[in-house]
Amino acid sequence: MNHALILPILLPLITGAGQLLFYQAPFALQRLLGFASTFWLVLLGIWCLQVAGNGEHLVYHAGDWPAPFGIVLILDRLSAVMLALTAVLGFCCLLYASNGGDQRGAHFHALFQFQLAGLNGAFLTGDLFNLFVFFEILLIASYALLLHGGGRARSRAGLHYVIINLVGSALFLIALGTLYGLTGTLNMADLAQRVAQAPPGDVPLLAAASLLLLVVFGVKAAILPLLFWLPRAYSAASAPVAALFAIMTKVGIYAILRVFLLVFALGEAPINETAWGWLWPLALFTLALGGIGVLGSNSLRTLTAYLVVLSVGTLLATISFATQESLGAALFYLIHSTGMTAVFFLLADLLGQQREEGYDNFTATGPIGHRWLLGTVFFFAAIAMVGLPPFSGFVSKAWILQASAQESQGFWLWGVLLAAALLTLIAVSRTGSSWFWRPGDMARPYPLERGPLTLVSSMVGLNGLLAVFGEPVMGYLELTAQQLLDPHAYIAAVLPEAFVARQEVAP
Amino acid sequence: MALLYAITLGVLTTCGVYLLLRARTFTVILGLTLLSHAVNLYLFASGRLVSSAPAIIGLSEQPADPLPQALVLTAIVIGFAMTAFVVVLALKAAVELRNDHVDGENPDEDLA
Amino acid sequence: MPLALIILLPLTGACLPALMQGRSSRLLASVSAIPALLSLLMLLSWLPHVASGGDTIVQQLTWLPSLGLNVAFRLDGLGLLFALLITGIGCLILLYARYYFEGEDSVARFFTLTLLFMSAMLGIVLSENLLFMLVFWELTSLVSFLLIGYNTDRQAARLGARMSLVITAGGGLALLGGVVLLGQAAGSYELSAVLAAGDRIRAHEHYGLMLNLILLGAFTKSAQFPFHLWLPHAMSAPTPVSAYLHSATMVKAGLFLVARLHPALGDTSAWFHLVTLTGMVTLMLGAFVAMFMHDMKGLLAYSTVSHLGLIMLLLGLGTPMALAAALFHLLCHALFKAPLFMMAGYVEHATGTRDMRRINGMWRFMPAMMVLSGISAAAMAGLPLMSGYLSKKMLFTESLQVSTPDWAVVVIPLWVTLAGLFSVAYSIRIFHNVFFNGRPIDLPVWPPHVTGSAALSPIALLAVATLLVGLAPQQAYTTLIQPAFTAARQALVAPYDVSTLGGNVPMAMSLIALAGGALFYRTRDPLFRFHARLPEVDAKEIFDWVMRRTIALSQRRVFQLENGSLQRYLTFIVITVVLLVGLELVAVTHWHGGLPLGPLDPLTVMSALLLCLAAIGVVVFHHYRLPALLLLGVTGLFVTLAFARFSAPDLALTQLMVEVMAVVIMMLALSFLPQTSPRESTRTRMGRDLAIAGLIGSGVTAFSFAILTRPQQTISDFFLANSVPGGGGTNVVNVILVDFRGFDTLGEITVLGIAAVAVFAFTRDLQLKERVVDTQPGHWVAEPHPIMLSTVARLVLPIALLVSAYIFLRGHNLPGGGFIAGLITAVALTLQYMAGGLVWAQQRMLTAFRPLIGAGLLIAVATGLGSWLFGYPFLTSAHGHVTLPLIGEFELATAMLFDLGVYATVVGSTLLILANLGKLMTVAGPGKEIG
Amino acid sequence: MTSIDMPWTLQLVIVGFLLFGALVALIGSWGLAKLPDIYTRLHGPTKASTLGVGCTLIGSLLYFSHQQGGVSFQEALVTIFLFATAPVSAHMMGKAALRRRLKGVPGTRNMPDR
Amino acid sequence: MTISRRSRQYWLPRPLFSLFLALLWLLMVNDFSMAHVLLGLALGVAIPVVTHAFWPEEAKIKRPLPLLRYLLVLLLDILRSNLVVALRILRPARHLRPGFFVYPLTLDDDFAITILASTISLTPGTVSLHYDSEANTLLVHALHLEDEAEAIASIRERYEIPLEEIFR
Amino acid sequence: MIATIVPIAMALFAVAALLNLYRLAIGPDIVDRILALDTLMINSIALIVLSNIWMGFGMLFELALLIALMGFVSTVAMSKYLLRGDVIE
Ligand code: NA
Ligand code: NA
Repeated sequence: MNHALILPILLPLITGAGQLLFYQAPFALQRLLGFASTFWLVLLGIWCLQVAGNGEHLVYHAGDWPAPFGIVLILDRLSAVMLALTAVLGFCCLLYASNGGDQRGAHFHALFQFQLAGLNGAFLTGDLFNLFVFFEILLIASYALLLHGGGRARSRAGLHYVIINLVGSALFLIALGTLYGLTGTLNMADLAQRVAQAPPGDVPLLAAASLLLLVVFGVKAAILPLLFWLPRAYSAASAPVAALFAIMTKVGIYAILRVFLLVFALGEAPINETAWGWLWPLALFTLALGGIGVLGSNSLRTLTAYLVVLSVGTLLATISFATQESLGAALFYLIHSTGMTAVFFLLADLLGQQREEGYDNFTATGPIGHRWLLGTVFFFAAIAMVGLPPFSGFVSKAWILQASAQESQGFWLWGVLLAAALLTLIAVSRTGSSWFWRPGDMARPYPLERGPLTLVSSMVGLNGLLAVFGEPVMGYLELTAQQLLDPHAYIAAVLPEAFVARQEVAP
Repeated sequence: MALLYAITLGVLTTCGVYLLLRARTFTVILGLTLLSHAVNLYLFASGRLVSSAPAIIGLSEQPADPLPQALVLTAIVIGFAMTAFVVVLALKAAVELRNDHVDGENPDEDLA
Repeated sequence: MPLALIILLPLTGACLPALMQGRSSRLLASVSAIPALLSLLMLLSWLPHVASGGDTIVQQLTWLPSLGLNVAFRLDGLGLLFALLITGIGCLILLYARYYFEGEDSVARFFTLTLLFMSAMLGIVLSENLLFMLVFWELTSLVSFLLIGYNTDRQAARLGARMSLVITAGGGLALLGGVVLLGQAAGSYELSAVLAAGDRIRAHEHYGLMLNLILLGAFTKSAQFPFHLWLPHAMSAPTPVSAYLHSATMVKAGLFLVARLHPALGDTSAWFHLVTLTGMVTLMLGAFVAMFMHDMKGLLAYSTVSHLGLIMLLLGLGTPMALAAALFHLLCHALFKAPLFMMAGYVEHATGTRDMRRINGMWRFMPAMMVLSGISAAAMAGLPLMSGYLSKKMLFTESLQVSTPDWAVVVIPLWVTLAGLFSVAYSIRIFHNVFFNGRPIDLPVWPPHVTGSAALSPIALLAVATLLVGLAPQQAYTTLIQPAFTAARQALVAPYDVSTLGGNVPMAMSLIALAGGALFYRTRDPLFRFHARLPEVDAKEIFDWVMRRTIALSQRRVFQLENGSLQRYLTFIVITVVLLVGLELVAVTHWHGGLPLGPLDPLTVMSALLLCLAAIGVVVFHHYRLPALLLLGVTGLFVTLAFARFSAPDLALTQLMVEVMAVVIMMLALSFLPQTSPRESTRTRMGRDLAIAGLIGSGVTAFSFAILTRPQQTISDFFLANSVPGGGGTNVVNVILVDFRGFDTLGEITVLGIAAVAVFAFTRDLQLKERVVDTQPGHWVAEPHPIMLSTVARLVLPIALLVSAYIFLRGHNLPGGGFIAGLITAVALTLQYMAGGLVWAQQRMLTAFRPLIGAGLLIAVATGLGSWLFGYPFLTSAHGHVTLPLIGEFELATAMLFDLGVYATVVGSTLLILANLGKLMTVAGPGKEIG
Repeated sequence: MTSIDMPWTLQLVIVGFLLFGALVALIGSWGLAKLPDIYTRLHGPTKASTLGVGCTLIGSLLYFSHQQGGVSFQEALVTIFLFATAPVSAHMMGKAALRRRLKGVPGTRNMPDR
Repeated sequence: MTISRRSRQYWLPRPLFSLFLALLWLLMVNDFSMAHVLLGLALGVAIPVVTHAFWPEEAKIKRPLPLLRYLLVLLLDILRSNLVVALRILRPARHLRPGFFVYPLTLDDDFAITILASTISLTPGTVSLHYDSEANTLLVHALHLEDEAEAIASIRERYEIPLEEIFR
Repeated sequence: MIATIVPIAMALFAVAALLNLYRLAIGPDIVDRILALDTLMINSIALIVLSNIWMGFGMLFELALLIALMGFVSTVAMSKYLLRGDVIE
């Protein structure tokens, strides 16, 4: 058992706890600790990618208890991808925050580390209740981070965000209670087997529980009609926090993938069919609403928040086909959209600081500092966001179209996806032309923060690189999709004996 | 017993959800608390109802299922943390926004 | 020689002007011309190979093979024809721009973008891979956007730019869809494969959709009706841009695509109808509107629209030589339209206006220009001996070749003749109105500022080219058109003699067009007056209006859903749950799972009744906060009793302590909130909510009933069996918490710690300007610290600590544990706050709550990490029996150390929350951090 | 309830204590429900907290002492804690009532009006 | 007030209370083995050290024996007055003659006053509502107040005088 | 005998609790309600002790102990709030 497997959770946890213990230490030290931890997380993420790349499931038995009794952590390709993505995103956000944003409230760094610990835990755990616990960790940390910096808009949006997620947690527990009550286990692999063998009388109840989970994850992932907390919450958060939140909706999507492709995927008539059936229209409407919201936004942060909605719709619609190709495409899009929405949140801050009035509001028009430089950055970021070539959005869109063309309903997705892209294009071209073309330069522009600018530019560049060197990534993701669609391998890794027993029974 | 327990949970849930849908933060928090009571009891019930048999080795022949109890304990603690947090947040929001409405835009508040 | 170099040269060359900000246009043009000329030369070097019917050259690099997207280039006749136009006219445009921008500073942007555009355009025509081509396709839209908006301070430019981007890039999105379908139908995105798979593609089930999407891309780019609207407004761009992008090259990309994909998609009825009809409408509309334009560039733009329609029409016809005619006319159009635009640019420079009603009689001032423009205009009108004459005759010839469907046989020849008539009219108009037609009227620049003759060189060169093609059509045809035609047909085409084409009928049609056009121009004045009475429609305004309306509508729609109402969001969630779960539950046949219901006893019935009553009471009293809170306390108490009743003492203890703490925290918060809340909901609203809540409630009832009556198989037997031997404790619940599932507990205390730190963080700077309730502190009983309370509180503290220790130590074997012990300690300390005040208590206790939380977490983690030293996974527990003199044997477990971490975190977190909440009440207000 | 092999006299004593305690507590709560003003109602719970719970605890003490073969003192602790804390509750509630200027029932002597 | 860490005051601030805690411990664990005696004593010593700052005044109880007698009297009184009050409650409310009276204290120690006030409250029929620290009086409410002077005298005799003895 | 009497005693306490809830509901003043809750808490101690006998393990003593020791904290908090408008100052 490789102990490094648990480090993505423990490292930030220890760092966060240490930052609390030594809170009186100089701020620079706190910051440095945060950086060190996050940097190691990036390395760990790369290690995970490499190790999981072999196609094996790495299992870690916390407390040395065998599954399904103890809690196990499982690293597979999907987890590795999510871990690495989180680490890189976290590192970027931390870099941006260290420009002074981290000092606008208390304990940013500790909370940030806890947030990472929660995210990583959610991606690694193989136990449904443990998933709930890590959800709570990442949620409470996100509540705190959302409020970082203070202000009325944050209080209000934060309150709504918190309450809705509390309702979500209650539903999660109800689903857990139902699943445990009917199957008597919590380990996801074990659950998968028991759900598949459930007596017919229990199946509707299990299906109902699975739909409850869908609602819970749907709230986190922000799918229609559960998403309305998102725009205000995301647009109220401070830039690095909002950027980090780009991964938060993806946690919901991760959970949907994990649960519905493992726990409810076995048996003669897998229960997940119902979920896909619901997910498909809802995701399409989400996508459409995202497009409309992007067009109707009145500030860049709101626009970006709706871009998050749009990306969630796209992802879930693609995922609901549940084929290897569609899952691979969805994962590629997930990486792309996470990065780009993060970039846009940071960019909104970068630009807002340079605007004479209105911060990131569209209604305000006034001179902007460093017009051409920032305009160029915005231009490239916008291209990447809309999914125009040569950035990875183009690649992911093409892949999604390819994947969905093989489905009978796929053309609905085509229509909505392309229309939403057009709406996005309209919105960003309006923004860009009215911010960078209409008014002139500021007479005395505010000094330009070079660090954040470099960071944002490199993130856009990274998106380009993702397209340029996309082939290995695509290969990896295709294998990830393949692995996801084969729950038996997962179960065999977690429950070796049970798997052997089952194999023997089956001819 | 099962029916009584189930009906009680139903009443708790109904009251909780109804309060959740009211227009003030305080009421919503009341609703959340009731709902979390109901949820904890529900989760607890997933181990079935057992009288006079705590999950302590040596006390009874067939002890109660300890796992749901452990889960509910965790849920109670998390619920407590969340309640404390949301109460203080509601307070902060009410003070900053000068009211504790949660129903839509309020003309009185300015989100500066 | 790698074909990529042809594209890469201008692409990398684009950096040169960018690095030379602020230099003169002369220098910039020279520098920019180098890569363009090099590309042109490279292309020319391929010309013999291609003209002699050599093989198609394909060069390939893998990029994203999984996606079918490869870096693949292709050079054949069709590509070469376009590439030569792009580079050749591009060079002349650079030359033209040298003069056009003379004396202006900061024009580096233009040259960079132009080179970028050139490379993108070359990419389109030289791509072998269709997805790869799309990359360049979108790039041209983007560069075009930037160039149209070149004069950023003009609103018309910004609007025009946005409009063109939305239409062309939107079309690009459709094209992406079409190409993906095409690729899937053909099994590859490589053109060689796609073009060879025509039969399979046309038989594909999605052929119609594919065709529509691809044509949508092509039509938007090539300004076909109704997407032509962007092109006239693109005229806000500097004239070199209009000449290059919006007449000679970019707008031809759509035509190129249609020609290119003709073997794969063409020659079906759908193709014929879509392409031909669109071409017809565009042709006529453009020609008609062009006649009435008073703006020089506007006229040229609409005439471009018309010509694009004409070529599109030819591409759709499907007669053997129509494709050749289309390509020929495409070449001619590029050659005569670009100089006309250049002319318009010079004249605008010279006169300060583009209005032909004011610009008259320019022959006096610029005779050389008059001659050169005359050649181009004559070509446009299709006068004999000019290039346009031949191409138009080919058009008329082909229009007569159409044999199906019936309507087309008659309509198309008439239609093209009429359009030819209009084109003659506007050709005459732009020439006559600018250079003759009396004297100039009220020009902004007077006398006209005349450009030097060197500036005319690009126009002259193009005029010469026009003449050459017109005079030696067969040479032009065999070197350029024939290979392109062959490539586009994907079939060997017999050599063809241009001079022998047609017969009397096409000739007659030409003559009718010429004569009719001249006549039309003669009678223009009444026609103009008539036209002026027509309502004026500005597409740009409409576009902007539509956009603004759409945005406003989007805002309203979104706001209808996302209006900031938490109630509404929660209602959505709850209804979703009801729907999703409810529909699933319809299938449940046996709610009762078979187990007996279990006997009822009076106490349980009464307690359940009390619990329900209290919960209902909370609802009834929710407008009165304190009573509601009290009733909530009752529910908490009875939940505690329920846990006690059903064999869960640990839970009962925890619930009780949590309840006490929660009440204190809520009381603290309540003093800032109003005591009562007004009744706001309507009766219907309340009824609706009650119905929803009732549905959820009955769902929970049904679920729990179903579960409670079903037999269970659970993993818990393992815990019961291993608790003592493996975990070293008899309280299985506690052993699960600190050992079997210690990871959950670690997470749970992390949540608590974060919550506390968060409360600290966001109350730190909270300024309470006023308290909501007024306190009236003067009353005689209202002393802050009643002696009785403070004395008992002091007494309770040590006792509570003793109880804490008791509960802590027994936890592993009997109900209790670190969490409950921590809460007991915290409540006892809370009592000190209440009895003695915050300041008083803070002075007497350890107040480093945050470090305490950190330390607690670290203790728990360190306990878990300890097992690494022995080679076991995280949180592996160890326990053993220790014998000490006097005391005897007792048990030690690492789990206890873990529980100590839990204890510390709980105490630290709870008190941190409480102290900071209490701090809000202190008169001193914010300032010193607490905890 | 596990073993009932207990001498009937002891059983009788235990039953007596339990019933008496319950009756006293019931009367206390009856008083709380019935008495006319807050000040008189304050006396109700004193009954429950003293004799009511006290007798129940003694019954329990006897029962468990017999069950576990030794004296079970934990009940005594409960009583001690209750006796220490219950008067404080009453004191604070009484103060709150005075602070809110609640009226006593007509005929209350020396109603404080400061 | 700072106490040196070396002093007995620091390490054993209130020995009687430490014993009391040790006793409580034994009652609580219900196990009188040597191990628990030692553990109880250890806790009995440690907890007052930890909480000393909250309760810095010196211990006032000098004689524990009269305290035991006092508690016995209290128990009997509780029993007696419970019965009396029960009858009052069961009769119609119009028979009640509730009233307040002010009890002038002679005790001056906070702890002693608290015990007295608690005693008054614990015996059914009377509740102590307010302590006036300036006048050193307790405001008491009686469920049935016939003679104010008699009520005061009874409290003085049965409780306050014994308490003075204990806390002298 | 005990087996029959304990449920009866429990029922009596439950009736007492019902009476407490009645007072809690009708008030009239908030202090009455607090008083009702306080009494309810004390009655529940007896209920727990009786359940303890009824179940026969003595597992619920700690619960009774904690209500006795800590239950008054919430009563104090509410009373202090009414008294002063704050709980901790
Ligand atoms: Na525990
Ligand atoms: Na009394």
